[in-house]
Amino acid sequence: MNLVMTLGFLLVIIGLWAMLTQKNLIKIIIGFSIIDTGVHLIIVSIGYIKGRTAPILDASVSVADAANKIVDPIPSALVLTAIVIGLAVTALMLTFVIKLYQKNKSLSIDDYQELKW
Amino acid sequence: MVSPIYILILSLAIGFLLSVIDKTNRKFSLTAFYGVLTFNVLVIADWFYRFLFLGVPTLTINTAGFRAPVSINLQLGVQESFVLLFTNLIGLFAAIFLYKKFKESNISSLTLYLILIMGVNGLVMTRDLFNMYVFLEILSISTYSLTSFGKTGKSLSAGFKYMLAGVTASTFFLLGVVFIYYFSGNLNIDFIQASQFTNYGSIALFLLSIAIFIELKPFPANGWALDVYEAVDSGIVSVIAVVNSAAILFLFYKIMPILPERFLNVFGIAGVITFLFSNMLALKQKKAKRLLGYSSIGQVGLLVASLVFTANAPQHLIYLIVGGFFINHLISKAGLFWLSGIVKHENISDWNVLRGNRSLLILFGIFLFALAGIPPFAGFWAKWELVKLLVHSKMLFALSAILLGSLFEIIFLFRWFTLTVKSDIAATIPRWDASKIFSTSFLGVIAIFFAAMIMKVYYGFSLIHILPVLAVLVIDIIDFLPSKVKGLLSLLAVLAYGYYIYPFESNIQLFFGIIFIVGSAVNIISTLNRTGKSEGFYGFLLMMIFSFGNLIIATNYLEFFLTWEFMTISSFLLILRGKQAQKASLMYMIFSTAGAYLMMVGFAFAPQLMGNSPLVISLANVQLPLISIILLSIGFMIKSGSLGVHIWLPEAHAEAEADVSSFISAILLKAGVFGLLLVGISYVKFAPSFDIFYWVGWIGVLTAIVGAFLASFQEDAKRLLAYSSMSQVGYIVAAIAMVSHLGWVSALYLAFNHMMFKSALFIAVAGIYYRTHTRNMYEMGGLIKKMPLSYITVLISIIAVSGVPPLSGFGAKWLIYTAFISNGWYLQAGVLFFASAVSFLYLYRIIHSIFLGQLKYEHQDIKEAPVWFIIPQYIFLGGIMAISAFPNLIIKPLNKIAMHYFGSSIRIDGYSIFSELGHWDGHVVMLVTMGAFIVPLLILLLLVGKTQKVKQFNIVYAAERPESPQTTHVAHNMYAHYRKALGGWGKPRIWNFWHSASEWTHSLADYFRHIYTGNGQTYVLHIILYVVVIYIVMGV
Amino acid sequence: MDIIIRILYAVISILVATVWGLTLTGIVRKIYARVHGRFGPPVWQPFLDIIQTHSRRVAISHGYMFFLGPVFRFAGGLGTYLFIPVILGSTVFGNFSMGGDVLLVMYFIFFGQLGMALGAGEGGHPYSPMGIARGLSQMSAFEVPFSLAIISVAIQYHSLNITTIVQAQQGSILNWTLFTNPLAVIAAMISLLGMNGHAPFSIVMAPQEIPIGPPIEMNGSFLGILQTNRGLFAAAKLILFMNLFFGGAAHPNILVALLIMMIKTFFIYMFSVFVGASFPRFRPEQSFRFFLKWPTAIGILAILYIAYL
Amino acid sequence: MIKQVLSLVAIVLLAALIFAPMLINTPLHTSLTPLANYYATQGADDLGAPNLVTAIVVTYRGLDTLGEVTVLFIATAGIGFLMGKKKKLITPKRPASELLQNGASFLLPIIILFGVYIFMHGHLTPGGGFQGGVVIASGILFMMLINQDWSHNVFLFLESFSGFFYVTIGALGIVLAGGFLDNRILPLGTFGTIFSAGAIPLIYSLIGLKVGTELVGILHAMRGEE
Amino acid sequence: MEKKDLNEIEKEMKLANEGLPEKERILFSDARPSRVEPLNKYLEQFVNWARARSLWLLAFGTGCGATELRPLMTSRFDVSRFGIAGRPTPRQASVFIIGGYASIKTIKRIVRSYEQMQGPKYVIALGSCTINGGMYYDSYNTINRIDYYIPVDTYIAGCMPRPEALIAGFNRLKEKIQKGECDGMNKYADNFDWYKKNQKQIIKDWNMPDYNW
Repeated sequence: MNLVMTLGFLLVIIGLWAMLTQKNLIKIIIGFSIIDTGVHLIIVSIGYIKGRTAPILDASVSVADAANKIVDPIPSALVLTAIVIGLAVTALMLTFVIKLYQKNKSLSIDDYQELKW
Repeated sequence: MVSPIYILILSLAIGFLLSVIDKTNRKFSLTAFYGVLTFNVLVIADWFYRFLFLGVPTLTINTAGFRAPVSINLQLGVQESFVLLFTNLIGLFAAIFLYKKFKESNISSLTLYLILIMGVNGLVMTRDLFNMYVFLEILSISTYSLTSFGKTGKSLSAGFKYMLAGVTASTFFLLGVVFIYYFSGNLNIDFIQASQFTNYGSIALFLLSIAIFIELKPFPANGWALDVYEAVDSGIVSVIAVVNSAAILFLFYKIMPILPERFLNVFGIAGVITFLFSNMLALKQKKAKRLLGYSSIGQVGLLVASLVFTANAPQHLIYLIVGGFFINHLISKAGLFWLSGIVKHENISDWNVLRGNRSLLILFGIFLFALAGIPPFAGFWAKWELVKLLVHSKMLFALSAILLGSLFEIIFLFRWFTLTVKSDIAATIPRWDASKIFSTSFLGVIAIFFAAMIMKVYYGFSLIHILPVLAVLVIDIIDFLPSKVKGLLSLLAVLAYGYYIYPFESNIQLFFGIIFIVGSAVNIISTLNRTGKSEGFYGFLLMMIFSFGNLIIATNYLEFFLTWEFMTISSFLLILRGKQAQKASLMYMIFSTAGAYLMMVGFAFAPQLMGNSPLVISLANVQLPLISIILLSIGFMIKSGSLGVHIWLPEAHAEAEADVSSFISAILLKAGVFGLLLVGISYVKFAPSFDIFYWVGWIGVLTAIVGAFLASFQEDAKRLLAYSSMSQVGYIVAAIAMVSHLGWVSALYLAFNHMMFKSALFIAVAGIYYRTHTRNMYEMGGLIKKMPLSYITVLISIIAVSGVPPLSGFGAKWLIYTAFISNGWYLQAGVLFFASAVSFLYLYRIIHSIFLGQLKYEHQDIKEAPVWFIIPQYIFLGGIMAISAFPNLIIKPLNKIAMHYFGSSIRIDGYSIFSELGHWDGHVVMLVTMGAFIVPLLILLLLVGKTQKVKQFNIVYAAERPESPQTTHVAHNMYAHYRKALGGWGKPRIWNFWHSASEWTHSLADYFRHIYTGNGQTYVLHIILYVVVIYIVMGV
Repeated sequence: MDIIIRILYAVISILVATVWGLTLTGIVRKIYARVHGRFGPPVWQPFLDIIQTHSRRVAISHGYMFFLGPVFRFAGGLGTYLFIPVILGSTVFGNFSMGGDVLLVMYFIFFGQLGMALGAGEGGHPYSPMGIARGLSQMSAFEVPFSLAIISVAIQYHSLNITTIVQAQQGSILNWTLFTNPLAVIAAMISLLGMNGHAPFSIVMAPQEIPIGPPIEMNGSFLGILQTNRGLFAAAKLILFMNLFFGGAAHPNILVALLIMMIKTFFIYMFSVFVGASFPRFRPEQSFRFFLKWPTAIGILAILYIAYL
Repeated sequence: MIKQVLSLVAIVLLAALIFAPMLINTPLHTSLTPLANYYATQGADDLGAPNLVTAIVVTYRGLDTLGEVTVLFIATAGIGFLMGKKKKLITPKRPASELLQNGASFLLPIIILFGVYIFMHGHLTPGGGFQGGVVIASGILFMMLINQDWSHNVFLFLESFSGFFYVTIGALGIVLAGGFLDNRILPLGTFGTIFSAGAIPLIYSLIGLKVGTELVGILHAMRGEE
Repeated sequence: MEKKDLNEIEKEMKLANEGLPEKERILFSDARPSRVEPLNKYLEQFVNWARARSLWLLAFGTGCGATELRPLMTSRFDVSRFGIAGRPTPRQASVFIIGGYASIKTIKRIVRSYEQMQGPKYVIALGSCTINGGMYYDSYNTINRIDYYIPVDTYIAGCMPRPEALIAGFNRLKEKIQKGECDGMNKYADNFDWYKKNQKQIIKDWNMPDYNW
């Protein structure tokens, strides 16, 4: 139980609520963004070790001492990738919304139900 | 020997450069694009070959110069290369399929497509969980973008829903990955073990696996996928359905080792549920691509289930089952989606435009049959082995769900097929596109290649068992010949085939050999009347006849079942040739398939056979378990049209082409009889404690009586004969079920007799139909004057049916009643008496309505049936007369056959046959009858004086004259009073039952599919709820 | 030589049966008339009628099946009769019973029905098929109790052989099936009503609805043959019933045996005559339903009684 | 309404059954995992990059990064594909304000310079190709805001070739060093200096360029059209 | 030459059936009734004896003419003791009783029924109306004399004749039959054209063959 992860999960839940209840497409995408942010927080929190510093070997962190001084670098690397992917997905979703709005002049998700059953 | 990493490198390099290359010329970019795709295929094919045939060890590729888990590694083994080979192939051919579009569309589409294929390759090869996430995203994002390939509003909204679902799933995936890292300290699946996870840690595994599972579109969290399938361009959607699914499925396969068993079982069951429900919901679907979507989802569910269920099976079985389903799904789904791109019509009933192109129609058939698991395509073998496996591991619930799902699948696939082949062409025929046809044909070739490989290499079937398929191929090649030539060739082929299989190991085989082969050969003569080319007819006819023959020489369950399925499919196709046969053939196929599935399970329950002798012999020493007996009996009784499952029978008989009906009735039904006899042979020695055959016997006699009544109430001559067949086969079934000497003698006697008189009757009716162009008996009448030869056939035949002495029918009746009474089946004998009395009703009806009474104006100038119809009729009549006058010709051999299993209960003394109850001397009866006939005839000739021949209207008519032949001919609703007397018993309850079963299923399907509201948000909700539910069910 | 003697015997047997059958018909007509309070025609009237019909100068034929129909019918009657042993142990009246058992006889009954149906059908008159449809339907209905009774008898005597069945009933009147298996006899006697086609089961000939039904076009000698057959066929049926249920006819003296046969058949026939004289006609569906209800139930009881009690 | 209730139920269940146990049962690690430990102790020796995250991102998990770049790339391509070819860019009703114009022209070189700095020093300091690329793209955004038209082809070429070279350098790793994307095709140099850590600065620069141009591509694609 | 003659003769033997529409002609026999000679003397006497004792009636009653036929069947008069019985079809009947007036409409049915009976056949004209028109002698739509249209063997006069008279008439007929004097069938065949002419004069809507077999 740690604060960042709690916050992360909270954001995931908030984002999910937005995704599930908001009718506006943009808001749904915002919901996704919130989820994404939450997930990133969770990832970061996983790598965190109390009282340690960033995994950059410089004057304060010697190579020999690194193992005891730095936080886990792997989640940091992962979150970098995750952020970029999240960005790409968000951008693509927004583009879909733009196209959908251009075609149907509506931003409500309820107006896009012609395919069903 | 190029390292597979170059697939990624080259794809990316070219992908990045593609837009620049395109600035110069589209041709260059296209060349580069197709070059890379071909390169992928070649590299993987090379590796696949090495793994499979040269035994090269699995290849591991480390990146960044470090070993896993420090760096990401890729792995290429035989499984990976197998999956990749086919995904890349499909990718390449889908690209070829899309050639025209790629030529015209934005360069980005090429890039996206290339990267998509790259993503698939990476996803399959990588061993690192986070890397999987990255590749999954590459795959997803390129797919999301490509969904808008058609740039329609629908595809946009479908794409958006797809994205919503995709991001939800990938969120879970990401969470799963990082928590797995948290617990295991590792991201490489080779270094992760299930044991590293604490009780709560398995939540991480759950999140990972459920994310992948949702990507596999489980029911009901799969609405988004359906929308995508429906809306997106067919070329792209084939990639989504096949390539993407394959990659993700492989992903699932890769993580399977780290998942706890309880997860897998739940996923397996969820897969089964997906399969069942997807196929069920597809029943209501009219749109081709959405239908295929449902089917794809179902297939993937089945694949997941089979992956899970085969986990502990021997390696070669896993390959056959999972590989079989995989290949099957891949080829047929891609093929069908491509066809949908060629057809360009949304509604399945518009697919009949395919009839404009013969080879496309054949391809369509191949894909559909492959998808439906019809032999010889891969799905059939996979299903057979899966059923065996499930039975042995006692997973009966999953088994029945899978079979039910398969049945639903058969229903909608074959409905589609029959609609395509039969309905009137309304839509306009599109222009055929060469690149599309090329790609699609290629898949057909692969499907056939695989079928051949499995049959020849895996199972090692001898040529004789492949012969039915070869016959189709050969006849297809010489299909340009006129039908008479093909007919004669077929006749020769059947005779040669009969000669080839002739030396049988037992008499019972010889007996059925005569029924199947000689009967068919004589029946073929009637097909010689066909004019024109009759394209495709003789191929399937030969396939059916060879299947009959193969049934009796089958030495194990699989050979038998394979042959059985060949028989079913060929007869289905023959029935389908009838003008109005769409519904009838569909019903036949559904019932046959249901029966086949029961048989499949029944065989799976049966103990293994020893030795290499035909089933007829080897089954005698095998104790079939009760469940096996029940299932097999039901399966065979469906084929022989027993009460309750008979409703396919009249439809199929009536709607089939005139000369096909005789095959179906006279010979095909005997296949069911033969099957039941097989069960009986085991029953003789090892009767189970619960006497199931007692009830089979009851069903038999009830079939006899109900069939007789139904026949009496028909207006359609062929339906009447069909119900008559049902009734007669009911006798046979009951007699077999007695499992006594006399019972079997009478059953075989009746079977032989029925083959002859029913062939003769159907061919006679075929001749009449040929002349009158109607099957409604009340539209005929008085034809005795015009078609005396046909009349004599029908007369002799109906006497033989009715059991009136002195013809052979009486022998059957005498044997059967004696058998029943001495076996203690008294009430059953009473019912049979009733049935045989009722049979007079329909027999009189058919002969009177057609031949007697009033000749119609339009038939005044009608001629006798063509000689090709007359010849076989009289051959059969000759047979009937021969065994009537000399019953010993048949009784003695049959006695010997039955004595093989029982002690003899009859004594044959000269021409007399004595049973413990009574006696019968066919010869004396014949002589006395002749005498009793001739003497009154002479008396009459002596006394009659001047005889004035008059015409049909010279009748006393209450001092009036008849108005017209139509109003004077009493034929319509002839037994109305009987129907009235039967009251509520005359209601078509069984028909109503099946009808409402069908209605209910469709209504349920309609009800359930309303969960797919079309709202992307709801789909996300489905996913979340599904995750929660699965989580609870798994009890993580 | 043997064959000629056999044929000779058969001819004698047939003649006796035919004459007796026709006489019975005459007696029945007389009885009917007496019931009505009339004198009625002479007992030999059926013979006169047969001569009269045969002496028609012109006969109308609708085709070869029409021509052969009556022949079939008569052959059916002859065949039925010829496979029934009339008198136990008699060579003359033993007929060709070595040809088959009761099943053969039962199915030979159909032979004539079918032939007649075909012949009448070719006549082209609408009433013929109507009558035949009724007749066949009714036959299928009364065949049920009859066959159940036969099965019951077969179980009882463990034989389908008529001679064996008759033999088993010898000795005492109490050995008759009538007393040993009354349920079967009741069922069979009810179906005899249908077989004979007297009221209330006279739906085939039904003069007021479909004037005499199937043979409406029959005339001249065709009709004559049919009339002859009526006598023979009636006799055959009655003899079959006598054999199966009423102890048959057995006496060392052939004349006495014949007398026994005549008396027994007379009374069996009287049963259906009495019923016929006192009931109006059923509608077809009532008739079928009747046979499929009570007599069938009795027949099933007869089987259950014999087989399981 | 029922959907709202179901959503609530779903989320509550998800939170209560799945998220809560995970949250409660995953206390912070107190030491590095073996793998992280390896990176911490061996990373500097292996690759010569002080920033371990960069070492992981660019080399150890270089395939991820390549994939990540690809994701961005196909997102750009997808957006371009979706939005279609621009016929004519929209012209604003009124030109950008003078403040914006001047500010943008002033800030643009600085921003780009800053971006370049970030990705060049990716192996030494926090930041790297992605961050730098984003900074560069934000500079270009300014340009778009003041409606200064640059030929998009420049970015296109830049994007294509930076990606291509990235892959090529990666592939060179197979030939010259241990494997695909191995940074040791160039000498590792002095630890902690800018020209060290083998090909990492080079790769990160290419990534930075590529990310920047890709983001520009997205911005371009989303611009209004007449 | 000879052949042609034969054909012509055959053609003459056929009836034209001109009253029928073309397509119906094939449905009716076009044979002409011909004379059939009796058997040799003793045989004929024997069969005549039987014929006389087995009279099968076909009753044709219009108007009140047939009312007195019913009592004949009842216990009071009971003609069945003379071997007389009704038959429902002309095919099997040998005696044709025409009771009551014969209107233009019914004469067609009378002719048809008569022709459909198989010879030897006997006709009894019952009542005045049938014999000479009776009270309807000047009606516009009845015929006066039935024997212009079919040959009659016995006339039973009266209006109405009592059952006793009928029985007497039957006895008269029996006597005539036994003597071999009733040969209406051959008379009709011999004078076929004359009878037909008379019939066609009366019946305007002739929609049947010339001879109803």
